[in-house]
Amino acid sequence: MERELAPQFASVEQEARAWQFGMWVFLSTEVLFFGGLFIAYGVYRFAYPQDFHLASSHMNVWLGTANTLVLLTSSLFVALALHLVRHERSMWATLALVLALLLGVVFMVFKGLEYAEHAREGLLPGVYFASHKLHSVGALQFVTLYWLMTGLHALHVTIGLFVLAWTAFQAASGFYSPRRMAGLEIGGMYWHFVDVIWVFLYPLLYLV
Amino acid sequence: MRQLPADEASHQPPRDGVAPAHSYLDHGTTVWSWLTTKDHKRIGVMFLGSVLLMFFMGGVFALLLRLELLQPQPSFFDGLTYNRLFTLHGVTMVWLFLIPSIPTTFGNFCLPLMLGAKDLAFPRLNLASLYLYWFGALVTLFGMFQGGTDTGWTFYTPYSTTSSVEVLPVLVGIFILGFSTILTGVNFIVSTHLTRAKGLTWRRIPLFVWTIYGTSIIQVLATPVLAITLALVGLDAGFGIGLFDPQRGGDPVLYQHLFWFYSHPAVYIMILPGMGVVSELVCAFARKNISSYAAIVISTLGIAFVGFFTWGHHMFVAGQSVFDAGAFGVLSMLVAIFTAVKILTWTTTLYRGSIAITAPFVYVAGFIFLLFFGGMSGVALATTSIDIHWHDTYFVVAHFHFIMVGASLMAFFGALHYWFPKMFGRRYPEGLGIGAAVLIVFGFIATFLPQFLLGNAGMPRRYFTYPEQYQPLHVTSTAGASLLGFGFLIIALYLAWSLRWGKVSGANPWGSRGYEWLTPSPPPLHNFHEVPTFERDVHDYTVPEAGHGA
Amino acid sequence: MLKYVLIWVALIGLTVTTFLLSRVPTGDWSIAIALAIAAAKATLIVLFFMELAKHRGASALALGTSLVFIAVVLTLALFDVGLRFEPTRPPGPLVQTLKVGQ
Amino acid sequence: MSPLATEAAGNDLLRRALFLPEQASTLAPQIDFLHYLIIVTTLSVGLTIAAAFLFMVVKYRRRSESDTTPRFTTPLWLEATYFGLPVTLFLAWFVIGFCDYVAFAEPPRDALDVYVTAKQWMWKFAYPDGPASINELRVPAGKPVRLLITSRDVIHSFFVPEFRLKHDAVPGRYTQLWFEAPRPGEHPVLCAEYCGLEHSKMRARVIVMEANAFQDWITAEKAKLVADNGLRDAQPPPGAAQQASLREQGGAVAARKGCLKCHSVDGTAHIGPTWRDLYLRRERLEGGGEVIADEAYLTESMMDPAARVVAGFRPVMPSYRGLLTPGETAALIEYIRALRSRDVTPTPSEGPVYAPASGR
Repeated sequence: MERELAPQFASVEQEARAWQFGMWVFLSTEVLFFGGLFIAYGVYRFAYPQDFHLASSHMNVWLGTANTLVLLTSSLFVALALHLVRHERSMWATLALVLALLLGVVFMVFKGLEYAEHAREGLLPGVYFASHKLHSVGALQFVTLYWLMTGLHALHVTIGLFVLAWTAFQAASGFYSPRRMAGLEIGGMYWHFVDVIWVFLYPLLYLV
Repeated sequence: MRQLPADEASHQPPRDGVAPAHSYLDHGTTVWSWLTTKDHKRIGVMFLGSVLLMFFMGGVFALLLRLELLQPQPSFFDGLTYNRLFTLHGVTMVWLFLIPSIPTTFGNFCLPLMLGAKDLAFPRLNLASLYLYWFGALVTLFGMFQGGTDTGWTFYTPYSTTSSVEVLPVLVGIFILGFSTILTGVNFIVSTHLTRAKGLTWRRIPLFVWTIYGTSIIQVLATPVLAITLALVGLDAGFGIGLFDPQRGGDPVLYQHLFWFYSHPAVYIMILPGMGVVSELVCAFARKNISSYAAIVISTLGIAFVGFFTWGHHMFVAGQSVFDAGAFGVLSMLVAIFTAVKILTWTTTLYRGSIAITAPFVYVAGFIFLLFFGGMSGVALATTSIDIHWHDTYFVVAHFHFIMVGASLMAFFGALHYWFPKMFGRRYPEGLGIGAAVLIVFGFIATFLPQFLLGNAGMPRRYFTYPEQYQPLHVTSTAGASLLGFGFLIIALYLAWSLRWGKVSGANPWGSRGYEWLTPSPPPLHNFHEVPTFERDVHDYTVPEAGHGA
Repeated sequence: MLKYVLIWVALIGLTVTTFLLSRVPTGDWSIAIALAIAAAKATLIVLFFMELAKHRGASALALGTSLVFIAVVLTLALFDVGLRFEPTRPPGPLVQTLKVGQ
Repeated sequence: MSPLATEAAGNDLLRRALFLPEQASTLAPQIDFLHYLIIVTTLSVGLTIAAAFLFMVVKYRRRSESDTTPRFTTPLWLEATYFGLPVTLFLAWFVIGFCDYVAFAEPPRDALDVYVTAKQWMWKFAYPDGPASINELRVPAGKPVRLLITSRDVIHSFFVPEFRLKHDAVPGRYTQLWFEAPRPGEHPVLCAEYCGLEHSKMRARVIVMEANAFQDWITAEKAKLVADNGLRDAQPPPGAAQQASLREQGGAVAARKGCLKCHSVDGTAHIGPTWRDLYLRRERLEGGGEVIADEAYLTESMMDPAARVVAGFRPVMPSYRGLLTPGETAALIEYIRALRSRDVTPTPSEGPVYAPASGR
């Protein structure tokens, strides 16, 4: 069931390239969307170096590290899914996508545990901040930024989970073929992008 | 202007010339067929109707403001209403009219025609963009009328986060509008890269397409920063996260950095497409190739990129460091040079041309003249020292109105007149058009020239009442504004009339050699009966061509 | 197949490295080291998982531009905060500590 | 006329033509000079372009509908001029302007410091050692003055058109601005950054006095202040200890009169609103409107609780009219005032602290 080519394109390859390129442009948008928060982080870190250092030591570095490994592995499965579709192994690709999806869920669960812990300790953003250990405005800004950055990231992970679920469904119903996999490609790109953002959040919020 | 019924342009018996047969306007004439269309031309027309409505609203708000400012003491409104009105005027004009104005209407309509493509790369995304625009506009206007935001369109913290009025719905609305802008931008960029017809190399792309391309780059890269910044303000105002709250260690100046990182390039979102329109119009009405294609393209991309690095010139007296003031000052000068190059190139294009005085050409002349003074006042503001005096006064108001109204709006109306036959297959009365155009240029000067002088005299902006010595200049300005309003009324009337009763235009009424005129006017559903091969450069008038000048 | 697994191994290795390095006192260099490792990881993901290496140059240009822009904004914003008139820098002389609880 | 007089006449003519106010600071003539330079250049270049444009429109007007035109591209030297000429001009202006800007940003070391506090919608000026005034800034002529500007609420901007100077007032921070007014006189101060309802009425004036007169004035002000302080010192002031005891009494009253059955002090909502952070909180009212929980509203709520009920609570509180003595009421209010938690200490309400602002 080959879908008919949209009239504005000369070939299927060109259409696929358009989707890829469109996704890259969209991801550049996303980079700047997160960029606003990274810039705020940079400026406040510069203004309150000690407070940031102190506050980041109150984060749960074990959960953070575990989550990094979980997301990286999930990314691997998505990359493998693409590879498998290219070699016409749709069922294996479906399995890889489901595994990626499950790891994404694990990430969200860990994140939820972390959030609950912070809420208990009063490490909450803005007016809700009520920690007994941290008393500086710099630490408050760190905690606020922590919630904003991980919150926005978690929102993206959630969207990514839906995307993965959709691609897994498509793969299971045998929609993808080596000639028709633009949807899977750009869905996968989105998931990897979410991973890339986390790769930067992890050291900034947990390690230094 | 209301939305166009689909059938008007084609179901009339021909008066002279041949009635356009089977244009995009008569493939399905139901409202439903318009609302579900994926045709870039119809989406462009629907955008045109929408932004014109927004322009009308913003214009009414502006006239109300000018009316209030006739007297130094409160006369028609109370202070709060006035503050809400200027916010409403700013938000409507910036996000609901100027930002989408030329790209979503003429860009949407002409880009595929100029590229020899059958549609944009992602037609469904294009329709989504329209719906997001409508939805965002509704939310924004609902927020404005319901909550009555009084922060000005700049939403400076901590005023916006501590003000007792509701700002959240407006921010949500602008956030949604941002998505509409981004999707349009992505669509245009990809279309320019990947849907060009055979023979249309990068060195042949029409100048209007170049500016739409440059604009899209800005839209795609600047809008997300605005989105996140306004989201942060919204979270602060609604839930007290306090990222910019000085009492919690936040930095209000950081807000200004982030806000202007979007909002300064946003000025170029508004003016770049206008520059593209003028490049087309100068060539078409001087019957002349552009005197330097490279200069225009380079300056377009230069503006698109360097325009990102000048935002700090909005903060010369905001507590920013002296080093940054210097850096931003120099970078602002660089952007101004690109504009200067464009103005000189357009003027040179007239040399040995064959110039026709038409309504679009009057707008072009107005555009160049007003852009020159708008740009030069911008240069003066960027010298840092005089900005200390002018910052936040009417001088700044006059400066950006020269750019946004004087230039952008002139280009918008120039484009509207130039492409009106392309879109609807009919012509407007030329004499009336020229008259209205002249009226608008002079009305504009009468409105905003006094505001330069007001700024010199020290009148701060966003003032509900003012010291009495400023009154005469305010009265002059209001008189000019009413002249402007009158001019726009005339245009609205004759264009509405022409939709139904205008002379049938034929494929190429201007004898233009822009690529978009290679297809019938109005174009057929898939743009071309036969895709042109683009053998000659755009706007090449060196050889006579049969059938032109009809 | 093997290629992807090798990249994954490299990514995990880098994660463990950055984690272990954060336990070692590296002073002012810690953030630079952590960010360099993060950049290396991101490059691997972008080039091979997201297949930028195979895509057209325009895609890399789009991504590169966005990164350059962030770098420029951050630099200029830091130059601003760092070089401002002293009492204008955050938090300013009038806000010092946060009083929490009783 | 001598060249100096010619220059002064030219300055005056241009200044009036451009509607500029008088030049009342030492920086103003410099800033205006650049202004004149730019406007004269701009107008002449603009007129040249307009003339060229018009000339070509007439000379190359369309003769027939099917005209062809020769292909013409700008020669390289012309394009270089298009680029080079504006570059030179703009950068030259920038250099002139930026030198003035740097001068504006760096106050002389011997400047007189005045602390300026902006709030919605007034200006407060405070001098070292105490004297202060509202909406009236007195400064000596011929002596540099540095203003250290801050704000108590939102961003304002201190603007004196006749000095050609302005600077934003940022809450929580100090920004600085300096000027030297050569002649005595009076100049209006405006707020240039939009700050809310009365933004346009937030005006003050600078009174430039002869140096001697200023010295006399400031000495007299200080003397007045010392006299006032002496008076206060004579009687035991309501000191901190006394306030603390009042607060304790308030806590006891709250327990005794049963207030704490319905009002918590730990931030949780109970039958009534919590008292923690209640003082000066902005509360939405049942049935619309807002109120700031100040002393007046707190007293009213004790005596006539049903009058204005906070949104989300039922009007079940009995009136305590006659059940609380004035002393007990005051103690309760003092107790509520003290129940502040997460808030950062607000900026001092009595003007800024006179720590020497470093970073000159």
